[in-house]
Amino acid sequence: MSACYLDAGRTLRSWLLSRDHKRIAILYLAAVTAFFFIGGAAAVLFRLELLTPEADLVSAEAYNRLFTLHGVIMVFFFLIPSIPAVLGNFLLPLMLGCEDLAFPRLNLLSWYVFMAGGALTLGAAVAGGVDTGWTFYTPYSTAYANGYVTLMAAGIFVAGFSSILTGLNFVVTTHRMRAPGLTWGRLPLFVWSLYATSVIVLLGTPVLTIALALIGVERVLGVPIFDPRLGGDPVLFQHLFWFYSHPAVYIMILPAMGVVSEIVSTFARRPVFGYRFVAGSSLAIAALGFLVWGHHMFVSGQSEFAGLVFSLLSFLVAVPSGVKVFNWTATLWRGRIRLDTPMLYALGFIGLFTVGGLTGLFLAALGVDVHVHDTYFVIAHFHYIMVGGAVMAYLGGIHFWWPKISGRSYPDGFGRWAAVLIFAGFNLTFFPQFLLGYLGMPRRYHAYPPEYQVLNVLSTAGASILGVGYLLPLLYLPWSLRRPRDAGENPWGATGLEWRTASPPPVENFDAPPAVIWEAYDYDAL
Amino acid sequence: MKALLGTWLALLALLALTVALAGARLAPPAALAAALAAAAAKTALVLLIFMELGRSRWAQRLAAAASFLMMAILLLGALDDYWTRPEDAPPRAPAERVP
Amino acid sequence: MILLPPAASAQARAVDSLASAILGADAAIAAGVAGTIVYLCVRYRAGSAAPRPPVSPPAIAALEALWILGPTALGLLFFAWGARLYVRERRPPPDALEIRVVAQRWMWKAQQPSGRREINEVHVPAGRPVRLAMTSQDVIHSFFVPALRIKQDVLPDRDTTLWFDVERPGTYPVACAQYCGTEHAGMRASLVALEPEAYGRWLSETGEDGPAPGPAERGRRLFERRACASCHAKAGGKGPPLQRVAGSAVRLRDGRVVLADDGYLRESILDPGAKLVYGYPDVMPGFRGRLSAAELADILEYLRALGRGRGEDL
Amino acid sequence: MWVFLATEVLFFGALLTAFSAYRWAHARAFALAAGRMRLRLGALNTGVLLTSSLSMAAAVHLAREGRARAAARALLATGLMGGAFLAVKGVEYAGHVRDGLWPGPAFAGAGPERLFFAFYFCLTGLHALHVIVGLAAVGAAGASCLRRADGSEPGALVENVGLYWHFVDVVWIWLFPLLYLLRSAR
Ligand code: HEA
Ligand code: HEA
Ligand code: HEC
Ligand code: CUA
Ligand SMILES: [Cu+2]
Repeated sequence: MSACYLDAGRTLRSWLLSRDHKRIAILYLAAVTAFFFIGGAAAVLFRLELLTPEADLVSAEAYNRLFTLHGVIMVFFFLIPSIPAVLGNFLLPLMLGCEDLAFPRLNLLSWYVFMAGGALTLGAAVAGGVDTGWTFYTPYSTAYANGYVTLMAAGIFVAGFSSILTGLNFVVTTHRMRAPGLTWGRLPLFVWSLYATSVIVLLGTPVLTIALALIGVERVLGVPIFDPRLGGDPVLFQHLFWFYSHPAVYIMILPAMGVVSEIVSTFARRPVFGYRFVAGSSLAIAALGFLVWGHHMFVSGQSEFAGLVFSLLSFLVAVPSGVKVFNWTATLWRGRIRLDTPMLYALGFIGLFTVGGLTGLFLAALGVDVHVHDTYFVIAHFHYIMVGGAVMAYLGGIHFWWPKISGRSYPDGFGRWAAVLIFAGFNLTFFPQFLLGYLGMPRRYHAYPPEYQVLNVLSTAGASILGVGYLLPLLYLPWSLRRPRDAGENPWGATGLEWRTASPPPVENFDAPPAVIWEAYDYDAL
Repeated sequence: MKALLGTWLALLALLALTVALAGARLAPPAALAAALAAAAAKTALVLLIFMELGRSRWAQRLAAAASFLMMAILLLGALDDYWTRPEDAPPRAPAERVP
Repeated sequence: MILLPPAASAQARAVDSLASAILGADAAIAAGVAGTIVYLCVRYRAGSAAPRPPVSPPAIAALEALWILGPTALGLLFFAWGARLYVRERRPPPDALEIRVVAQRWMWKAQQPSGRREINEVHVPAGRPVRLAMTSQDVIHSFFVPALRIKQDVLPDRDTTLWFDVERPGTYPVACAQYCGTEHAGMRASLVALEPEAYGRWLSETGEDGPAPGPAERGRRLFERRACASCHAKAGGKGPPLQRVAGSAVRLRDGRVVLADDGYLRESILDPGAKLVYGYPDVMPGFRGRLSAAELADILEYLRALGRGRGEDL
Repeated sequence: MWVFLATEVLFFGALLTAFSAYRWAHARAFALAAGRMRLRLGALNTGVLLTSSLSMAAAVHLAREGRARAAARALLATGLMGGAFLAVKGVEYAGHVRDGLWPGPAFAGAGPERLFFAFYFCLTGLHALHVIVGLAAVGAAGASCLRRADGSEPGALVENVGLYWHFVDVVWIWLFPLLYLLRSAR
């Protein structure tokens, strides 16, 4: 048995120059966690500001810079890389039964590119900040915003290349490096979802990159692109931005869905119900997801016809998500269910994602969106999906694979309490925002009419509970590293290839190249 | 090799044709259609013969097809907005403004 | 605490009905999913004695078909319903009264067909369709009337329209819903719906011989003509932005913090060097002797129309 | 490589979409602006690039047949034509700047025309950047051919560089008619 990847060198250098996908995953884990707490700290600050209707804690400018930083960091530097770059990086080769990704050096390069993008973005924030919102709408961003818009756009631009490189790596790896016998029909669902995600990344990210570059061109060179005074059209920018940023929401949710499929199956000890439908729905979401971007623009001045088409398609994209929800539920049927920490997160995901997704239907319905667009209703919708859904699944995944990653088990009691605390705090934070939105409180408001105060206080209270909930894993997971490495190869009795090697895995992942002769999630073959 | 040369000649012929057509001052829709058709033909030649897409693996064809499909979606999705905006909606010149 | 904003038009009630229908369907689905999960978790917990026969393939196919087709049908229903509302709120009746609205950071300006202008207020007759023809002078804003459940982005160098038919007289808040910079949250106005006679009276308040601009409007013109705007028009100009300056607490260069009451504002205009705002150079020309008392009063009125800050933190 | 090119298609796709939207909204001004382009230089450059694709395709074939030295020569020809393309482009750029067509504040023309030239420079600039990268890649491929002149496998490098170069050619095949040819303003 060869050395475990954690012991293959203990110097900083051996980490920073490693080409081992497992070590690179740990590098991402560190970076992404830091970004999450930076984004979270910004949220804490502006939630405190919103305790009272007046502008008292921070100035209007500071508030605007805070939510921009929050949105940009959380989306581009936390949630998009979180599951793919951390769990995906660690697990994809293990699940496929190969030694590493197709291009290990490219993988390391992605991390450096990502960090460079992060440095530029944080640099822009420290230098004075940006107040455009994460959507960078023109002409505000090109002609009116002062601040370091170009620098922050450059940071996202650079990070975009990192996503593209990772996506490329994943697609090629999935095509070329599957273990003998591991046909497409036997792939774990997490791999399917990573594959679908990577396709979206490859085809969508360039458009965002160009849109941001055009803002840079207009700001720096004074060359008009969207300038309405010369006949340019700000709505065009919105088309380009959302062509990427709507599919980007599926970049954030698909890997989460993959994680949940793995967890639910393992803890129900049953193959995922309707495997082919769940795998196919990932592809359907990826494809349909590219056809609905205009639902962010119903009142932007796009044509009535475009509005109708995008609304119709938005309802259709909801169907494959429903397929997933129902199939997960059906997976529990006739299973042998255990409620360990990862399972609690996964069930939390299903509930909160369903609520978030179903409120997406209000937004997809034209008449209603005209009322709730750009209000807190939208904020609540996407936090339900992204925080209640994707972050829950990410934490669930971390807990699920933690024994594999570290070789240790963590205190399960703490894990369960944290999961429950997060679930409760989450709902208290964001449920009131649905009501606020329908009442008509617009988003991006540092001060608001007093009648909205009660609901805002509830929301801030919830956020502080949520913050504590998030701090818990940050404490007990590292603490578990002091325990002995006694997790064993397969503590949960799961079926994936990653569970058929030591925990933590050796540098080459497997002592002998595995071959697969069983179907996916075949618990009887175990 | 012969096939390559033939392709090249065909490409140059198409080029000459479009340039000539541009000189012919066709009505804009016709000119647009002609220019785009010629470009599409050239693209097909380069893709199929120079880039050997005609003989390559399904995964490669899939990648090429996906990218073109996606570009078509982007174009159609964005342009249908412009095609169906009411007459007065295209960005207008900065004319009279109330205060 | 209220849970629904008042609904002041037929359209608003129609939107509420659609929203309630979706809410009903959503609640049923969510409760169904959650309830099923809880039930299954209990019944099939590890170690329970419930029987677990295998599921037959036809049953799987039937279930999949059910939950693909069901949501599709429901989705199409909601789409069609929403589309009807949308098409209606985008087609103003031809006889609608047209009011022009101009958005500028961070205020709403309106002009009645008769020529009468107002700032941060829009008077309309109740019970009659009104069409707003809107444009912006700088960035994108959005005219949002929660009580009517409608909004529309307002774009620079382009006209967009919004129409409505307010049923009951009353004053309804208007918010800017599209983020437009520092004072986005302060860009609010009132939609004042009057009985038709009251509206007619309001229109004629300004006398027969054409609309005379009010003091704030005169002040605005002076602000433009006397080049105040060249320094104070936007954030990042030579002088401090003046939105909400009236009544705010101003930090001075010498560290003092003073209340920007009328006296302070008057002094800042006539003798700017006396109290210098923190962070700005002493470049503003003094206007003593260059503005009549009436003109000064109009400018002050305009500054107050730009919004009031709160001097409480003094 | 194809996956990478798929990404590249969308880089240009985004710009082309924006261009097309404006082309539609300002049909007349854009046609007039296209009339200010130098058709001859553009056509010349198209021919040069198409021909360079020929020599590139030849290089791939030769390398496959193990004739590394001949392949290197074909690559050299490709590189030279790429260089010629850039030179002509440079002349064109200089001409535009002289005519006051740089879309900065001093632009000599109407607003929408300025938009046209903004896109002209973005599109051709991004394309030229690709040509430059392509030249470096062609150089690398040529060097590797020479190193393997003993007849061993030329490897995937030449093939991939070939694909990249053809892709750059295809982009130009679309830029040329869109930017130069659609000039009738009726
Ligand atoms: C991970 C992120 C994520 C995901 C997955 C989604 C998923 C969906 N979103 Fe969301 N959305 C965002 C993140 C996300 N969204 C963000 C960040 C914004 C705001 C951006 C900004 O402006 O800053 C936004 C904004 C947004 C808008 C624009 C609102 C506005 O600004 O006015 C709309 C409008 O249609 C919308 C719709 C939807 C729909 C229909 C889905 C669907 O995919 C949801 C599908 C899921 C379900 C429906 C639940 C499960 C299904 C069932 C249980 C079956 C029953 C189903 C039926 C009856 C159909 N979203
Ligand atoms: C993945 C994405 C993601 C995540 C995880 C979050 C997480 C959170 N978001 Fe997020 N949010 C967005 C994406 C996300 N958000 C986006 C895209 C926008 C739109 C931006 C825009 O309009 O441009 C937005 C906007 C947004 C708003 C609207 C702002 C406005 O329009 O004015 C609000 C308001 O409540 C909010 C709240 C929160 C809260 C309370 C959390 C919580 O879940 C955060 C919990 C985390 C913590 C609490 C951190 C714990 C840390 C500590 C406890 C340390 C504390 C340290 C100090 C205080 C120094 N967010
Ligand atoms: C040359 C530029 C310039 C012009 C023109 C100008 N100002 Fe100013 N203004 C300034 C500067 C700089 C300051 C800040 C320093 C100070 O307090 O004098 C200022 C400050 C003020 C203040 C105090 C602001 C605060 O935040 O407390 C008011 C009020 C004001 N100006 C009104 C006006 C009016 C009204 C006019 C036109 C009649 C005008 N200004 C014209 C540059 C200018
Ligand atoms: Cu105007 Cu926000
Ligand atoms: Cu969306």
